[in-house]
Amino acid sequence: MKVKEMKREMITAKVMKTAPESPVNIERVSPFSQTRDEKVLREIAREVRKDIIRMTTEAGSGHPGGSLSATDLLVALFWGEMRHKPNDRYWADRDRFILSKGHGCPALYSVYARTGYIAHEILPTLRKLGSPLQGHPCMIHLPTLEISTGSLGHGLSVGNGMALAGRLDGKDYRVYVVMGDGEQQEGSVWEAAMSGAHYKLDHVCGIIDYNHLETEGTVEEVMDIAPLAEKWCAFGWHTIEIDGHNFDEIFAALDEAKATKGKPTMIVAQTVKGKGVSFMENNVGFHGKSATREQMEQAIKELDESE
Amino acid sequence: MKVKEMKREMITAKVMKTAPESPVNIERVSPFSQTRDEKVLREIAREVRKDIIRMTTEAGSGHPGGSLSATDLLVALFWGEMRHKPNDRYWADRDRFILSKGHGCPALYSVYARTGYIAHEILPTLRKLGSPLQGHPCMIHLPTLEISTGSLGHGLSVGNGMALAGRLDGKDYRVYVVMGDGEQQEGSVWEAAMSGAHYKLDHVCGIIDYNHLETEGTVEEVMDIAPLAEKWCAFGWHTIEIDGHNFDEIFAALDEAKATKGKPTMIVAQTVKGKGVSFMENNVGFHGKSATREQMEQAIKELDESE
Amino acid sequence: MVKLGERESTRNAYGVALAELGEIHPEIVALDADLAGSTQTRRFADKFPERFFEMGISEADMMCTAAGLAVSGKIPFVSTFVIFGAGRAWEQIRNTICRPNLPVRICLSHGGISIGEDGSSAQACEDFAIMRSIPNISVIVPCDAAETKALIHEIWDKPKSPVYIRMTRNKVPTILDENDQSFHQKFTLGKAVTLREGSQATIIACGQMVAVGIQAAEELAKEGIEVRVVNMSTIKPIDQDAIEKAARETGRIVTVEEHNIYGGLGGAVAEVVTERYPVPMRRVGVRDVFGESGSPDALFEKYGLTPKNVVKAVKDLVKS
Amino acid sequence: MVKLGERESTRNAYGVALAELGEIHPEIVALDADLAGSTQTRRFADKFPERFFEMGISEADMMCTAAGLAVSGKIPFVSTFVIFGAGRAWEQIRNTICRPNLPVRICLSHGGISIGEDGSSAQACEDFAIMRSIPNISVIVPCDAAETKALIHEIWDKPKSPVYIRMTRNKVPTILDENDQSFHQKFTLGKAVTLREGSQATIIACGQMVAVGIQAAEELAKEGIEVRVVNMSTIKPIDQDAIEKAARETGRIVTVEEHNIYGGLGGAVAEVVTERYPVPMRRVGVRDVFGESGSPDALFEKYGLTPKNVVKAVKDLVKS
Ligand SMILES: Cc1ncc(C[n+]2csc(CCOP(=O)(O)OP(=O)(O)O)c2C)c(N)n1
Ligand SMILES: Cc1ncc(C[n+]2csc(CCOP(=O)(O)OP(=O)(O)O)c2C)c(N)n1
Ligand SMILES: [Mg+2]
Ligand SMILES: [Mg+2]
Repeated sequence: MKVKEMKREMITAKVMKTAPESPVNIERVSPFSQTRDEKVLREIAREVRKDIIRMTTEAGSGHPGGSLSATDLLVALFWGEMRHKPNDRYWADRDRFILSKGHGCPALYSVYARTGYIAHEILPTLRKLGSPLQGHPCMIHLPTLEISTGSLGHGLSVGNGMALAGRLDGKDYRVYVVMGDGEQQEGSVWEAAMSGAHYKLDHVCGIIDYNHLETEGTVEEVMDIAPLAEKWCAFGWHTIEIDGHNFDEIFAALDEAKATKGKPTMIVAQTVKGKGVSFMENNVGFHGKSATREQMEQAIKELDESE
Repeated sequence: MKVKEMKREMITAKVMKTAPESPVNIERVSPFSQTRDEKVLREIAREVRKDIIRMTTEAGSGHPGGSLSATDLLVALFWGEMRHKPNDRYWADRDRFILSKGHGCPALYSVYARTGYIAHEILPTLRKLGSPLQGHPCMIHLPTLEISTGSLGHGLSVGNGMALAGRLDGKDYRVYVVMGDGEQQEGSVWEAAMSGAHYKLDHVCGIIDYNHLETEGTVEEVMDIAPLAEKWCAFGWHTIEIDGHNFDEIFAALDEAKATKGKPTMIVAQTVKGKGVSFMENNVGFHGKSATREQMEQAIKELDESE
Repeated sequence: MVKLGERESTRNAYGVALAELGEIHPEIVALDADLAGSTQTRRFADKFPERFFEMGISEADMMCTAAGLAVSGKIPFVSTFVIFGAGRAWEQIRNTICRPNLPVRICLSHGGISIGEDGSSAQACEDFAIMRSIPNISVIVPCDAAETKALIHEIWDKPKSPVYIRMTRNKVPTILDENDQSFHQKFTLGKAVTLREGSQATIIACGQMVAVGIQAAEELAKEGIEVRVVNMSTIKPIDQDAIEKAARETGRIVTVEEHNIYGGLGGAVAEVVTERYPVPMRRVGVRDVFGESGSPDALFEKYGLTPKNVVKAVKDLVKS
Repeated sequence: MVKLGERESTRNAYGVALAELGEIHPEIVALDADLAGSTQTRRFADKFPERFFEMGISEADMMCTAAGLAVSGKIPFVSTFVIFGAGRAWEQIRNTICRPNLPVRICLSHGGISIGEDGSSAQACEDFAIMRSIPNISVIVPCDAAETKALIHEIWDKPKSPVYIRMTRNKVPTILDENDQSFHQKFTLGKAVTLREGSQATIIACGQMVAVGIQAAEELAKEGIEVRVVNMSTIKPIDQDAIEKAARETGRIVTVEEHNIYGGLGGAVAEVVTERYPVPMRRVGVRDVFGESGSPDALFEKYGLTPKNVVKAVKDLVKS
């Protein structure tokens, strides 16, 4: 399958009439198909990154940096790992995905659009009044979301809850939770860490987007979380450290997580905040600020020209 | 110094007229003197344990189990470690003590009485209307307290704040915080762990009363916290594991803590809940319930007869 | 005639009802934070160990875990003490239960000063205010064990939105309506129940203060002052019509609650009264101070939550 | 005549004032939770790095650390967004700042729906209710940058008890009293300020809704309806006398707040009105729903916080 073609078909998904339970309704027939082909995934990730830049610039606000750092992780999960059906979003056996670092939602919205959950055309409505694409994920506005997030430190607990429910129901779905590195400073993350291990939730897999930046500077300066892998180990999680921009490593880790029994897995993914756009990389200035129009053009150009 | 004599003098401290800043006023002239003599300390601990039993039975409620497990730790701190003056409770250079597991306050109140901060006669007012000895430590009622506690998971953060203030003021006082093992399940403990290490608060020394029981059963069953020492290590604390009923080990750990520079120290003290009273030891039933009068007599007898 | 019957704690009735419901509805799960013996979820846990989740002393984690269970089709009943649930985990309730509007039942015990000897750190008198300020959630304060049971059976699966229930530690008298022994069985979310008629003022109470209101009304009756007594067990959505009716028909309202006089039942009633039909009010409650250790009765006396205080408030209004 | 002047955010004025005070008072320290650039404590941090404590995304720890600093003689100013401070750390504020009655200044920004595009997870409209229900704490909502500055200078060391201040993200017009350009400098805790006289109703507002109230009053004046406008920047302790006076003299009260209509300013005023001098009221505020993403102005329009809504509420009362 050629990515360019796939992309074109993707965006044919259209906003349809409103579903009873939601203000948005999206036709979810899509030509989505999964792959672990690195070349394909890199093309997809490139498009997702372009979406992120465009959406946030169009919105005039938002969090591009942490969306870009998480992009490869999300692309790997949705295209190459998770069991899900964009044309049947409530499929009971689907794997669950939670973006605990909710401010990174532009990446998720783009992924939803490009897998066919939502129409690509709605991406420019990000953060605008009435949009399903709220500044932080809100499942009331966008029922495709598994849960609303935005306040850091909640997502892993929610994931544990979904995993407990799955176990009760005899389902074998897995739960994936992406967290920020700054988010690790929230105590509730460590409560969830404790209970995930206590309940041996081996169908939970967390991923930390370790981009070494939070709002006010480096994580090391603001409130150091190192040694992070050791912390998760001590909290009883199978812990894997990887390069979060290397698809081989991501998939190897995800496979290892699936093979790990009796304890949940935490993947500590080293990433670059602002990944893919030279002037955004490792630049705390783009944590919570979008690019200007000129910067956007520059960024898109860079992304298009990158391999 | 003979302990029996000391004890007699201790209880001559009298409740006096009300101090301006407090509803209680206690004459703080006392013959208190510090020691690390194990024989002496064991005698003191025995009396403290008897106080705990009497107070809680008299109150008809309270938490004898966790008070008894923490007794040796508190006795070691107040008699053999901390720099403090019972006759000058606001001495600016005093070491600070926080009972983060506030429900263990009968032990602390007894220690306050036996070091001369408060009159021994007021111990039987525990938990009674108008008493300075509130069910959970309240500094408005008892200004001797460094902080009010009772809600688990707050104390270490407060201790960090005192330590930061001490550093700003160029003071060399140390801060001691006693926590429960069940309390380790509170996420805010791990927030405090992170910031204590981040700010290199080597004048903070935490002690965990690892008695393996909480309200509903064993800590292992309720929500396992093991491996606890590894967790504190991974959070950047110098961590020492000891027998919390062995004065030699307690003092060795406290000395090591004082000698440790650049990071705070956490002492993980293995203890026995209900320590010293056969039918209370390792008995979750006495976490939050006091002994009957008959049980009290039995307990006092046992304590008196023990070595 | 309303009579005060046998004493039972609301938390006890809750535990019994929950265990009953668990039998019928497999989607019910329960969570607790190391206080199942006190909150009485132990009764459910013993019967359905695989549907009970002991979360340890981690209230924030407990609320969000419940959200994850709810979004997966379970009906979670979440319990701990009021201060640790509504308080410690307020933001988790707000953002991850109420914002996505999930059917979590937050059933907390040991509210108010009647927790007694434990003292002020746990004597939550802020929960009505802090819970009712959150959109989507219902706030219920049952007056006795019988009402607790009836309401748990009623609300277990409806509304499909979050519900907060405040219970207390101590045993409280069951309120018996001799004309209608079973009035509790009619518990309807959002409907106030008039327990006694009267024309000179209305006492609007909730929780164990309903019994106090009834006692006050009886004392007043002896002095020839006839007051209506209303059990306002649902603080949100509040029964605006019952309040307006009381204002119109009796001209004076006294609220009675085991809660701060700011922002709770009294505040909710005052909001309706001023909008619908302004009449003079008095709010009997804890007067914006922290509690302390003592027996529930001694504390009610000291903090002004006795029939005497209600009588005084009513007389104050009647003579002014 | 009251005029609306230049726009500046209250958080900005806070940051400037805090940095000024830091120069004079070495006992002042500041704490933030990874939002110092937004809350403007960065201004203090840059000047006094050793007295600024970056706590990371750990609001609970931040509040209790502040308590430890306060009990050791410091005056801590604690900042983050309203939802993460007043919300996430509510129980820490209640039990470890208010219960021991420590002089911590909880100065939170980005309250209300005017945080805008970030959406509902951060649009705290519950803070007045949840903070004022706690004993010992004062609750202040400055109407503009000038008042913010004046109040920070006033409250930095008194009262000796906890103070909560709610600020907002967006730039708001400065309210100028042309007869008394400096009225802000007289900020007194617990004293309401009448900005405009009128006899047919009183608009009681706080925060940036004071400007909305003024605009409404001007529009009403054009139609011959003269209303008083009161800036109730202290919600607790509330100025009961000013409320009673408004009730007596104007007979109708409309409250306006960027907060849920339950439990906040409107609730506080209704409590006083029903106790002191019952008159009809309307409460303009967010009608118990979660907000959403959008510009502040678009949200004010959608959620009913415009001069038009206030005009309508006043007319509703005047004609009824
Ligand atoms: C509980 C909470 N506190 C504060 C915030 C405000 N906030 C949003 S993003 C952010 C920084 C997050 O840093 P990190 O987790 O490293 O995310 P990333 O670098 O991936 O963007 C903060 C403090 C929040 N959303 N939730
Ligand atoms: C935040 C919080 N949640 C719940 C409680 C109720 N509670 C009081 S003691 C206790 C158990 C504590 O266990 P542990 O820390 O092991 O103390 P110990 O065994 O030393 O008594 C609980 C749950 C509390 N005080 N604070
Ligand atoms: Mg980061
Ligand atoms: Mg224990």
